Amino acid sequence: MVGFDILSFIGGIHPPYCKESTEKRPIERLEPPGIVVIPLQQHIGAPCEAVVEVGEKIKKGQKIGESKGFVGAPIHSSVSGVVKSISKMPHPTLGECMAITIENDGLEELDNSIQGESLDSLSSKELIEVIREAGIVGMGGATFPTHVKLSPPPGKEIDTVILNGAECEPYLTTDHRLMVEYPDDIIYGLRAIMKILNVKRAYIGIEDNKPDAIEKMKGAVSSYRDIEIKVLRTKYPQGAEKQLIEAITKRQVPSAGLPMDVGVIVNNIATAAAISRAIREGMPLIERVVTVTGGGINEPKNLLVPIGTPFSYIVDMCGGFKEDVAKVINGGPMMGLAQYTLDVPVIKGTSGILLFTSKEVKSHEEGPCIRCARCVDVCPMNLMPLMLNAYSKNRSYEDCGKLHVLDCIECGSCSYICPAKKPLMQNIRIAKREVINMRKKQAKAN
Amino acid sequence: MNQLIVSSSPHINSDETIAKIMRDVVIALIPAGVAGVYFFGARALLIIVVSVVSAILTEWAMQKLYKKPVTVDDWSAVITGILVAYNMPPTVPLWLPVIGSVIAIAIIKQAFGGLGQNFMNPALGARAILLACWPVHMTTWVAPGPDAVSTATPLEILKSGNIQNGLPTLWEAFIGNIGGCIGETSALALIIGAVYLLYRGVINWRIPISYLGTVALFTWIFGKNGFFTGNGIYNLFVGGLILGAFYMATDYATSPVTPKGQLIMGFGCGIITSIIRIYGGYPGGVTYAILIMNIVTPLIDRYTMPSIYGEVEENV
Amino acid sequence: MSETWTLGLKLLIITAVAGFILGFTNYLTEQPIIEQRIQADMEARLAVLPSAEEFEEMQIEDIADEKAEIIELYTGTDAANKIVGYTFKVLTKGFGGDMEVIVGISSDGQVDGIRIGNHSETPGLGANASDEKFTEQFVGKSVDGPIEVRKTGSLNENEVQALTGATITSECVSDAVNLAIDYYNETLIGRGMDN
Amino acid sequence: MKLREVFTNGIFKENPVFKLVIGMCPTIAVTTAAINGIGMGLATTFVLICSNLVISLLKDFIPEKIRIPSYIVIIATFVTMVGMIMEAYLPELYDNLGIFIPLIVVNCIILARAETFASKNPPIPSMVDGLGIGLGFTLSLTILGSIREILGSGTWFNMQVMSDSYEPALIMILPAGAFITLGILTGLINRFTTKVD
Repeated sequence: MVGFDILSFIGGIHPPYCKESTEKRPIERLEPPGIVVIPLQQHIGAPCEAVVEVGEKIKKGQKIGESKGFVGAPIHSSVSGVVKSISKMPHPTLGECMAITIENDGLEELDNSIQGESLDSLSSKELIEVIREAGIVGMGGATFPTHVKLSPPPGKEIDTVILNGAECEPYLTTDHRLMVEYPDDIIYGLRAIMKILNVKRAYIGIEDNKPDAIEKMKGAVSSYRDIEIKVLRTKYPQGAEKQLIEAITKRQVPSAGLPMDVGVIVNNIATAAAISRAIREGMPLIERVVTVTGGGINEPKNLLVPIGTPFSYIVDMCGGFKEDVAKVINGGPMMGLAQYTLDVPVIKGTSGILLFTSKEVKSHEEGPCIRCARCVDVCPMNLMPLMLNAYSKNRSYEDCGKLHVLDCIECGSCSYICPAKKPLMQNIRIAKREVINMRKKQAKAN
Repeated sequence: MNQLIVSSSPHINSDETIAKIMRDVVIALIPAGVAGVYFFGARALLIIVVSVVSAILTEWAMQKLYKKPVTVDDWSAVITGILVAYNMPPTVPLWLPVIGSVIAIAIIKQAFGGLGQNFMNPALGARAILLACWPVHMTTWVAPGPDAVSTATPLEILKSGNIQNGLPTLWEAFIGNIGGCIGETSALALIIGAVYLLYRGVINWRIPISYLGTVALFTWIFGKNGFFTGNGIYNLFVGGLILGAFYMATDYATSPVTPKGQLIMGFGCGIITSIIRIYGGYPGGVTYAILIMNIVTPLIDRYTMPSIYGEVEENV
Repeated sequence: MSETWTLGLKLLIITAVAGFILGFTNYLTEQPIIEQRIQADMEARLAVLPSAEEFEEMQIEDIADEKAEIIELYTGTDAANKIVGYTFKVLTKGFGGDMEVIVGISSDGQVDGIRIGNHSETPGLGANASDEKFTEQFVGKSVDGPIEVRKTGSLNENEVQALTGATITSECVSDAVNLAIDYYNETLIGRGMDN
Repeated sequence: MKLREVFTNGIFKENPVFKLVIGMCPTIAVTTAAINGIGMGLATTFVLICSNLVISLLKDFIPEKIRIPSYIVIIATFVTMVGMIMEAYLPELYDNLGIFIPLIVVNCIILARAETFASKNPPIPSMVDGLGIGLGFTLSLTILGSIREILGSGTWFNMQVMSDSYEPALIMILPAGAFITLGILTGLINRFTTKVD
């Protein structure tokens, strides 16, 4: 591969990628657990309300939660069985959330509503309805309802669709494996998106550390002239929406703007695959691929996991954990959330489960800022992390706002690179929250 | 299973630490020290050792006094000690490096909050104070070699205008066979260390290159005998310019963090150095150039904030 | 009476009283101050020409070269009213600004002494010119030729050692002395310099 | 307020140099030697006592509207007197303090005390206040001058106090040395006299 063909952005970091232990392992289907815990909120937006009752017998793929608002996605059962309870349970990103606990009867009875269709027989309006009904959300971790994303407000001209196959988070290999094993599903989903948006141009961006995936995807798109594979430099955060768009289209999403402001819509590889299944098989989003890895697990794997499977069950099925597990993360090491218990279930946005041993969790003493400017150099948004950090610690949130703290994409590059081991990301996140609160209060006052 | 650690992302960190960065700087400074000892003899080594030891002791004492954690193992005091010594003539009495290190660490570094908080380069600040206190000691030069014959530095010769009177050749100036401070004598050794620093990513090219480029350009344009008669290249290798450009103007705490600001820092240092060299009362101006730019660094940072991602388009 | 008048009158009273008090003080101190000045000048002249007892000012006009200017010239006489030498007050440009040098040249053709008057040289460097260690070097120098300043090495007959770190100041002092020597040779005893 | 309090107030609690940080011009300029500090301090004290007394006596006579010009005239009169007397009888000190004597007129310490104290208090406390503030000023200047003279010249009141091998730190008798010494002294004094809340 020639260097100048490889696309990228300015800034960013090169963490050790640590993908060796799982990138060659095919996706295995996980034996469904005896009990699944399906949270009623797995997306950005208003939580769903349960449409089943305790004791009710339900089938696999049956809708068990429905959202009221437009920004929301219904929730389906990933097993057949009996509803045991509807109560507050641990949640990997919210701490705690109402969830439906279902006892699996092991029969795998499919719900009657599940029927396949074909792309050609459906109008774009019907396609959006299919995607909504299937409860599909962005599966890269943001969990924004996909049907909302695919319904741009009138006046926004969309001319490009990008599928995000960068997978720049270290350790994670779910998108990688999907691209190697299910390239046709991904292309089918992408064609559905293109049809919905009536777009004639699509790109799939893949980092150059996944040559096998690039190969496979190139083969899969060979018959489509309007879809192009774009090779990206392996660099974090290459998969961040704005950085991805700039690398591929050279368009810069304006500050506080959305990709659609520059005529682009970005979807995850896994989301495209889920759309494909929803159309072809009628199967709602009830399972997803999860990378289980890290020094703390005995057998690292890529697993196809029913939504609602508790982390503890998955760990058991991967040969259990090594003794000194010190940290469990939902998602990747850069942006994922540390968990306080293994009782949390897999949700639609869980791309990985990382188990770190105490050796991997280096605890560093925080030193003084020496103004080395490494954080300024790596920030993909051209922010000044060292100043945001100082202002945040000083509670000068107004100054943080002036320095555009809200543009931070929370990629964590600054914290990663900091030689003084300052928790820059954490303090910036606090500042973001405070600035948003302040702006809300101001808006109210006006 | 143990209690799980819950902390904010990211959950991995780079291996780089303050101590590693500082240690790299110390490593990069070694060739210049070797050259200094080679040209000026064991006394130069003694001065370096005295200076470093007093810098470390002062750091320890000040941190004890302020009841702060003692961080003498982060190598930063070692750097300051080395630089204090490098900025002295090899003939100074031994109490001078001791006082220099105490001023640098106690007053300029620790009194203002310690590592990262100093408002000017500690070693250069100390040099400026020593120069004001004991000008005779600080400006008595000897020629390289065992006899310690007193001499003038190339810059002093240039300033006095008698260049036919024993101005060293460009090559002698480059390898360091000239009178001057211990650490600044050999441009060659300093550049070897600088290449190491650039390779390790400890410093970037912006400040040193813009600094050196500006000096070369201006001393060439505004020569003694009219426009475009100066010897810009020669000016690069004499005086403390190379030492200052690579090791002191790039000091993190006292130089801008923004890319544009770093260029301005180098350019400003270059202009001030050139003005002092060409028109000023002192032969060399690196110390004051860097100190002045140190002081305006917060201002530079403030006015050179990079436009954030997507800001340009927003205004269109 | 309007307010303006009141204010004016009161201020007038205050300033009038102040003026009166100052006038009285001036009356008391005028004489001592003049005496002080005469005394100080006298001491300075005596210091550079110890053999004299009386001094008499000579009227001179515009004696200057590009480096210095003679602003006062006195003839020194001994008890027998015989001229024993001359004292010059020379103004020269130092490193930090104007600098006064008082030079005494005796009738037997040598510098009898110099003194540094008002100056604004750098303390510790140029200001060391006032030290006896420096000024005494000039004593006894012949007026046959100009006095030179030397930075390093051994000194010749007509040379003085420069102040460490203050060459410019040292040269200014010698410039001043040389102007006095010049004037002494050319005008006072009417012979040209050798070179 | 008792007279004793008025007196000590000026020396410690409201020390013009280290606490109020006023009168910086003479503080920086003349403290190259201890004797200069004392001379300047005492000259200022004299002016301060006299002007405080006179202003206190005249406080009912001087109308509000022209009080500033009146104070300045009174202060200037005393300063000029001090200058003349000093030149006549203490010529050497006069040479050293030179241009700073006339500048006492605009030393804000004097105008400040006239405005804040003498114009509101009877004559005796006003004189005591002038004495206290003046001595506080003298004390500060002498301390500064002593430190600078000892470190910068190796002498104290022109007596050799450091051994011959001591090499004076030139910067201490340069203006920069005044700023450094003043900064460090002010910091230390406030560190030990101010109670942190």
